Amino acid sequence: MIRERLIFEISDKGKKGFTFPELDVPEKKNLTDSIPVREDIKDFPQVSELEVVRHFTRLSQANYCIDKGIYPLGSCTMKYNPKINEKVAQIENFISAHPSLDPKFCQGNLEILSELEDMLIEITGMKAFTFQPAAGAQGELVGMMLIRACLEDRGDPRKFVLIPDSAHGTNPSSAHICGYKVKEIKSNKSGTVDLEDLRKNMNKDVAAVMITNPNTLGIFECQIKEAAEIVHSQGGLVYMDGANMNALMGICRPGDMGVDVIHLNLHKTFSTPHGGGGPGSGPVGVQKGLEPYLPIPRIKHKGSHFSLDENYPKTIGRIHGFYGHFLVVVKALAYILSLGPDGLKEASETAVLNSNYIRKSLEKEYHLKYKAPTLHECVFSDKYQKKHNISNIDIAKRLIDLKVHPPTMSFPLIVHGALMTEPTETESKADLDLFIDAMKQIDREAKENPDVLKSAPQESYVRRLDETKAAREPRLRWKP
Amino acid sequence: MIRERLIFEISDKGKKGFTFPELDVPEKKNLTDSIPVREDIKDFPQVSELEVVRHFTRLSQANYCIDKGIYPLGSCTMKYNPKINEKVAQIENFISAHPSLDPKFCQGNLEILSELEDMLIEITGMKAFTFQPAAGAQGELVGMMLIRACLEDRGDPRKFVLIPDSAHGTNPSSAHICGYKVKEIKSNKSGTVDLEDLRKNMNKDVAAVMITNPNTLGIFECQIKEAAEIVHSQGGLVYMDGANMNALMGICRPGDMGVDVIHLNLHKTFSTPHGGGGPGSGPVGVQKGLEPYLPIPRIKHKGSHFSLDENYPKTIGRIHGFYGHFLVVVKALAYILSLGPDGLKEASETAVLNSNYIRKSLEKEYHLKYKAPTLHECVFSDKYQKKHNISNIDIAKRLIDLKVHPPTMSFPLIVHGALMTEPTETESKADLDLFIDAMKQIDREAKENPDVLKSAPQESYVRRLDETKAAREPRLRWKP
Amino acid sequence: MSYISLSQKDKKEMLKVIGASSPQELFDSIPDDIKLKRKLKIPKAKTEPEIMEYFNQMAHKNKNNEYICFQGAGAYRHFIPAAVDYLSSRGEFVSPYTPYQAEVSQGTLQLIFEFQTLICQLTGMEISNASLYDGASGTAEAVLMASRINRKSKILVPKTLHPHYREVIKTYTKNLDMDIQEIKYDDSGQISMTELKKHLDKETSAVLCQSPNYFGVIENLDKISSLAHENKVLSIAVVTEASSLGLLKPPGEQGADIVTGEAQSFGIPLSFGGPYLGFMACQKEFLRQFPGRISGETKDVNGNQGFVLTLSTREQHIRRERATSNICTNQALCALRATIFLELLGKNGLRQWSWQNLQKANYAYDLLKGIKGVKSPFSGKVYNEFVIQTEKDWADIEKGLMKKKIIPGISLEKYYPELKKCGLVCVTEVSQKQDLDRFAEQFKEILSA
Amino acid sequence: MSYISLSQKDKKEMLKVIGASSPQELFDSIPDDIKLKRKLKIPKAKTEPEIMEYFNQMAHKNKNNEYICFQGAGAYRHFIPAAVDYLSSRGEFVSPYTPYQAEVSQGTLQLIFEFQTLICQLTGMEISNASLYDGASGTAEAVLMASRINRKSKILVPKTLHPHYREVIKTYTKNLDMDIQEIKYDDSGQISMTELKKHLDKETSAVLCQSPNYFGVIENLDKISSLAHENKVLSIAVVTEASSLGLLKPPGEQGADIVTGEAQSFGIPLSFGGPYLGFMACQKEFLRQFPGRISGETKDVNGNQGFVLTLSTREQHIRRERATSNICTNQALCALRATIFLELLGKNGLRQWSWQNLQKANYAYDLLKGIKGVKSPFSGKVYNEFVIQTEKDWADIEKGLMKKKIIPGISLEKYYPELKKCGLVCVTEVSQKQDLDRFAEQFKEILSA
Ligand SMILES: Cc1ncc(COP(=O)(O)O)c(C=O)c1O
Ligand SMILES: Cc1ncc(COP(=O)(O)O)c(C=O)c1O
Repeated sequence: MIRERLIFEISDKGKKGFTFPELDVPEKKNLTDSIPVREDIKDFPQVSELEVVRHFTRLSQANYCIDKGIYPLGSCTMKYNPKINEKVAQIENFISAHPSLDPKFCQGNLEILSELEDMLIEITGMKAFTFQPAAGAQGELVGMMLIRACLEDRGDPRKFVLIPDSAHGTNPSSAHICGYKVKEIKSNKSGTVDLEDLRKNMNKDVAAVMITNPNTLGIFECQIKEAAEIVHSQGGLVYMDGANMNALMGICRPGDMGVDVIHLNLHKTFSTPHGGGGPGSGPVGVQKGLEPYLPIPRIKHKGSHFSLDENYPKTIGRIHGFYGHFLVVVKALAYILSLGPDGLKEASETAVLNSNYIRKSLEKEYHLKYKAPTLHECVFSDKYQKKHNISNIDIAKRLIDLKVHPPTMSFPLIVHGALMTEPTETESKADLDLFIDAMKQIDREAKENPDVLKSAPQESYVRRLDETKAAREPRLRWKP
Repeated sequence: MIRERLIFEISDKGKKGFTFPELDVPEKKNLTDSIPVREDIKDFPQVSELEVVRHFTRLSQANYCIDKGIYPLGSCTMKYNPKINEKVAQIENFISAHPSLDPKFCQGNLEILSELEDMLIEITGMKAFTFQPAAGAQGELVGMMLIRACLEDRGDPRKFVLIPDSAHGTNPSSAHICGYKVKEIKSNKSGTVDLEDLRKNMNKDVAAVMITNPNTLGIFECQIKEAAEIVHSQGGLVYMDGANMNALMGICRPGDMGVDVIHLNLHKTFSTPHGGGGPGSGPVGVQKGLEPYLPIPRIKHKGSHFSLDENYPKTIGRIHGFYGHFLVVVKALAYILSLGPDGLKEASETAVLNSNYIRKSLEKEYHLKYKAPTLHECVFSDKYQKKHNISNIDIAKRLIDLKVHPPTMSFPLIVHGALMTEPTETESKADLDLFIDAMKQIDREAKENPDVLKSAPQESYVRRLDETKAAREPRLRWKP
Repeated sequence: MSYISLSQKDKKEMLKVIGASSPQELFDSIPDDIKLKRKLKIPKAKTEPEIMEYFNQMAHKNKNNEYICFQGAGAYRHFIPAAVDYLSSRGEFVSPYTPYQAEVSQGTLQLIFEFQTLICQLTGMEISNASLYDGASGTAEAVLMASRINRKSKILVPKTLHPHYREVIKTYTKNLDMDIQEIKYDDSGQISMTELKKHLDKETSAVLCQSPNYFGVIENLDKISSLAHENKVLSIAVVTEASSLGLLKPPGEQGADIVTGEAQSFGIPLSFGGPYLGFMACQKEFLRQFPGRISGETKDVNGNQGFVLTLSTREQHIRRERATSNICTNQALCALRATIFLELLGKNGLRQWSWQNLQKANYAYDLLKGIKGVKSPFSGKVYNEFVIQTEKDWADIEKGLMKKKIIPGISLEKYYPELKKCGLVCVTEVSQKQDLDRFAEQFKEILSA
Repeated sequence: MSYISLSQKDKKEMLKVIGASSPQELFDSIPDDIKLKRKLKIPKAKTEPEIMEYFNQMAHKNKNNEYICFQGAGAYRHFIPAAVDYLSSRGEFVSPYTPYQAEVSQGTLQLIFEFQTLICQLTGMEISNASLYDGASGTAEAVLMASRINRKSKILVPKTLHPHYREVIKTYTKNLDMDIQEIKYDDSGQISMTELKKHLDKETSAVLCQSPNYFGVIENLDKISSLAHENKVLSIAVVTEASSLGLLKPPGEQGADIVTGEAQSFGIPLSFGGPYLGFMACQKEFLRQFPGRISGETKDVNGNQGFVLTLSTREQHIRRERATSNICTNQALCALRATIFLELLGKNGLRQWSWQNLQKANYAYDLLKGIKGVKSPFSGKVYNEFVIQTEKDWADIEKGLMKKKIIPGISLEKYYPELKKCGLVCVTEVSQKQDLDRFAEQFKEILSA
């Protein structure tokens, strides 16, 4: 493998990758006379189109991706991103539409937003959705703002938000930006929210509980209705982190479990590509009582005529420059329309089947802290391998050599040395087996040949990277 | 590297990669009653869309290509294929146009064909072009047919075609299919056509000489005018293989050198991608006297109205199902329009500069049989390395390890152990140096560490493949 | 726009290494009297936005997008899955050369191997090549191949073979001392067996049979092959509408010795006629006379599976004028599209596809035949194309329908003067019932006008 | 269409391994009373051709393609080179997750590192992050960051800041005990320095300054920063039209402490408002309070260069509620587009680009101002957007021009009632002189009607 140099290192004076047509209006040199004009940008790249194409072609090949193999990164729902979705999102009249167009010129776009809203309402059992949130975390923030606005309207925004110890890090962070203090709720032995702890902590100062269902262990919060009752009985609201909705489509609906507000990740459950870190889309759904607070503008329709409505005096306001990630919405709608009711259910069922197949196949080799049944994902740990001084990181890096993507390790924090594994429904048995066999091989190697794990990855574009050095001596941009 | 399995090996009953809409007309089962219907195709693939996408993504990465690095394959003009050309060739109204459309519905397409014809006429100095030939070899065939038709018209098609010993294999083959016997003409010491030998062989039985200019050694046939005179004086015609036109754009024109018929390779000189072996396009240009014989239909225009004309009684007929490779024509036109007169000349000048830079940089290490000045390519040989028992094949395979594509080895037949090297104009100095350094390293290794050459490639997707076995025990399709 | 990657500094350094003072000096070997002393007279360089605009304008001059089009006749409108476009436009497939260096071309070589397998499966033959230019030249190559095999020169070409294919055969064989004889069709729209028998004899090298034929009628290939074989004549099956291979009995099971044709239907857009995808398959015994590149399986030094271009002793690089064909560059990228297309459709999709073509075309056929004044000149069974005849000249029908934004098909007059009042209509899976109903309605209106 | 890759046989085998008799059984942990007992009421599955048709129909309901559009105001129409689309649509960039596993994500990590460098070069700042959602939320994040840095809560937001950005700031800060004060503009269309001085004090955390501002007018950022710094207030520069960075003095050289904004102009299509590309850059001293992901250079065990996501102790995975932002998924693929775009344009292309925007917009500005009855309410210098005022209501102007297939810009009435007769017009490099001339002519006609 030859490392691809930085573009700045192949740049040379006078090389060109693009040319604009000649200026066709009379040039007025004096236009810049009284405005602050910059000097030449030192070291800004100068390369040919071929050099750019090679650069990014080679860089692209240094990435692992769904299109290359199984990607069982837990909590991320790395399912296949259908190519037709990409194609429809490139239709000229979508991509060239200015967001300030008069609604009469963009009826198609508005209808698409409205259609997807209707579908998500049906899938989740909520009453209305906004598409402004750009990703899951912004959805959480909007959700908490809605709750706060609602409670404020009732007289008291309250102070606390309860969050299970198994939650994703964005949950407490979002609650915090919304002005709430976070209290952690313990998980019980089965890995679900400890109702006793919830009851103990729930009071009139608590605005909401943020619950993930199925939770980040892949376990369904079977007492969610009871939990919701506890919260509601004290005047609080229930927020559901819908990142794991891929387990539930057509099976059960958050709206039927006492959930007041939910966010979805279109870039997980609804197959829109993750793009190496976005753009995502984190639509937020609410029950009727919270609808007045949704961000504006909202899409309304009279018959088949669609309009943008800002007349919501109680709205929390605007959270995105325009209407959120329209092109991502297009892709998600294409996905839902492609699968239909049976396909969505089949997707969830198969996601759960695949996950349980992995769980069962590896339960001898890898420790499972929580034994409760799991749905779309399960969280192993490195406990057995730790005896041989092998950590989840070593396991992950060795998986890279074995040509599969490692599971998630950064959370849930309640499982030490976590290996959170979510295969999704689109994987073939052969690819599931590739992962299972690699994991089994690693377990054997932990005992017999730990060095090969410690020194992994060996066959990757770079060897194991020094993260500590990166943080201690930050080099965050190229300099000549 | 994990080898990608054959699609047939991952197929399993019932898997689907595509679904058609339900039949929307009343189904008539009896339609097949009296027609021969096939059984189920045993072992025909059944895979999901994801499996297909992974399969071809992985396969694609097993290819070297222009988009990844320097590709100095002699005689192939592996220059950069601009992305804008691909884009314009995907415009809906081009790709969805049926070839039998009435001309009034496809004026744009006809204008494009006509425009490129005009440009090629100007670039080559010929008088008319046909775009029917699908590639260079078919162009040669058409060219020879035109010559034959013309001579036949004059009374005698004649028997022989003279071809220099340095010619590409398609030349004799094309002449043969046109009903001619081939006589080889020797190259002289400077690597060009031996005029004496030509004179000796030229007579009233000889229909034509097929000459490549610059020839396959990269040397300009400086006596081409004299050669043409010799041929013309005996009533013969001059065919030029224009595969190497990349050396001459804006520099000199075959039409000014006595050439009667020429083919060009749009997939070489005019930047259309080679596609791993096509589609190409081999337009044929002729002088006025040969125009009546061109294939039909031809594009004519009155003012800005374009039509298809079949009224050429002397035509050789049709050589392609329709009008040749229209989409390739679109790309070539985009290229010529992008470069303009100065850009085309700069391209040829730079191609020659790059080639001479390589030649000069490697002339100590690699034998150059012919010392005459070369233009866009030069042909080294393995003569020096042969002393260490290293052949051009070993050199080629080692280059693969060093991440550059090897030169052409299969011809010209007059250079034993040839390494025909053509960098093209679009390479950067860094990439030229990468090739030069690799070649120098190999020369050192030939002396110091020949094993590393003999066992190359070591770092490729597969190691050196057994071509003899492939030919001796042909396995030309998968079987269960 | 220039695509050069050298800076001025680079150029200078390189000239210094070469020992030249300018790039122009490097052209000194070209005699001055043939050098061009002026600039090329072509428009000055356009930038990318200008190129985009230019071609958008050209495309805009085409009016095809405004019409529903029922033209077929060797070029077929089928749906192309998005994955075909995406995968086949990857630079790793688009930008390499022919896979001469096998070790860095396994992607292309393996896909060709899969393509060859699929073609064998579809045609029922034992071997396939990597592609030929198109169906027309493929058919000409098949004729030359047959003649090489049995060293005979009489070829029987039915008038039901695509007229362009017949023309290309003529062009290819004109200078080769061959005897091309045309065979008439009968009332069914099939090759006339009586005529065929009249022409077929021991001097005959091969008989060609396109099925479904130019009129859309399914030929009796089985019978024709038997007749051929009885006379030691080769049977060459030609397929112009490859989608039919998903439904009809494969030529290999109907006695064909060579199968050739056009596979444009497999994921390749109409593109105003090209590039398309010629293919050829034959039985093993004819391998040595088989034209075109072939990818074959072999092993590397470690014993791992791999693929190479093989049997190249048949080809012009080595065998020069005695090669089995002069073809060099073929249609690799189109073969890739076909391979992706077929692998996506899979066994069931393929069947469903052919079935819908059959059903929809016959639905339209019945609708049109049901109109007063319309009849079908041929009694043979059709796949997805058919001929209809009215009392008016087809040109008038066409004119009327074009006003309704319908292009009704193709006039047969040019190649079949006897069918002046006939048109060839093609209906594929992309037509919806409502379009077909509207087509029939408008057709009726025009006839009754 | 289903995207499942299991055969029935696979499913059976897997269930056997699991020891379940059906996939449904695996959902037993869900209480029966919350299970959905019916099918979802959404339309039945569509196939790919139907999906294509559906979205083509939707696109057809949009009419934007029929109009020449001079709308800008935070979303800009620029040319996008073909290489941007091609490279950014490669599956290897589109289909991976956030690069948590650095060793198999070097493509993404390196391109982000290059993106960060480009942003630093453009803004004149020392560090940049990997992206934020969009310009509006980026600006809100900058406000929060400033407040974290100096633990003050008063923010001065000029009315020349994009109204949507002001709204998003309000939404983000509403629950955080912050004091957002709006600063008026003056006759130049710039922030009123008098007003600013009135509001600026030691309690102030930061002052924001968008330049070119919402009216297209170039602000005096330098002066504003100085004023801020004199009061130990942070200067936050906001850029909504990133193409201006190729021409205008970088915010970093005009005293900005934080620069944030929208980089949609860098190769990202209008897309009806998203996804776009928020960016943020700041001086090194503020690194610990900096939000968002960052790619950093490091070495592997062999000492080779490589990149990792770094400084993640600022982020929510580790720091949870005390993170510098809740952002997780950001806009990586948009950052890729911007990176490719900028690297293609290069130093000279970038300059040329900005220059043409300046020239063309000012050409149009002059043309329009030259029309009787049109004046410019603001005297400030403009980049590629400007405000014009007529005697008629803008809505009437709009109506008239729309009949001529021109969308003249954006009405200012909604956010600036005092500018009821004003419109905001944007002209970029994609407009040709003839379009601008026609625009002016039509404008004139309507005014004189
Ligand atoms: C459980 C959970 N919640 C929230 C998020 C945040 O979503 P996003 O990354 O789209 O902001 C994630 C993403 O990883 C998650 O896994
Ligand atoms: C000198 C020369 N002539 C002719 C050809 C044949 O052209 P094509 O491959 O397009 O048929 C080639 C191709 O390699 C060539 O190099």
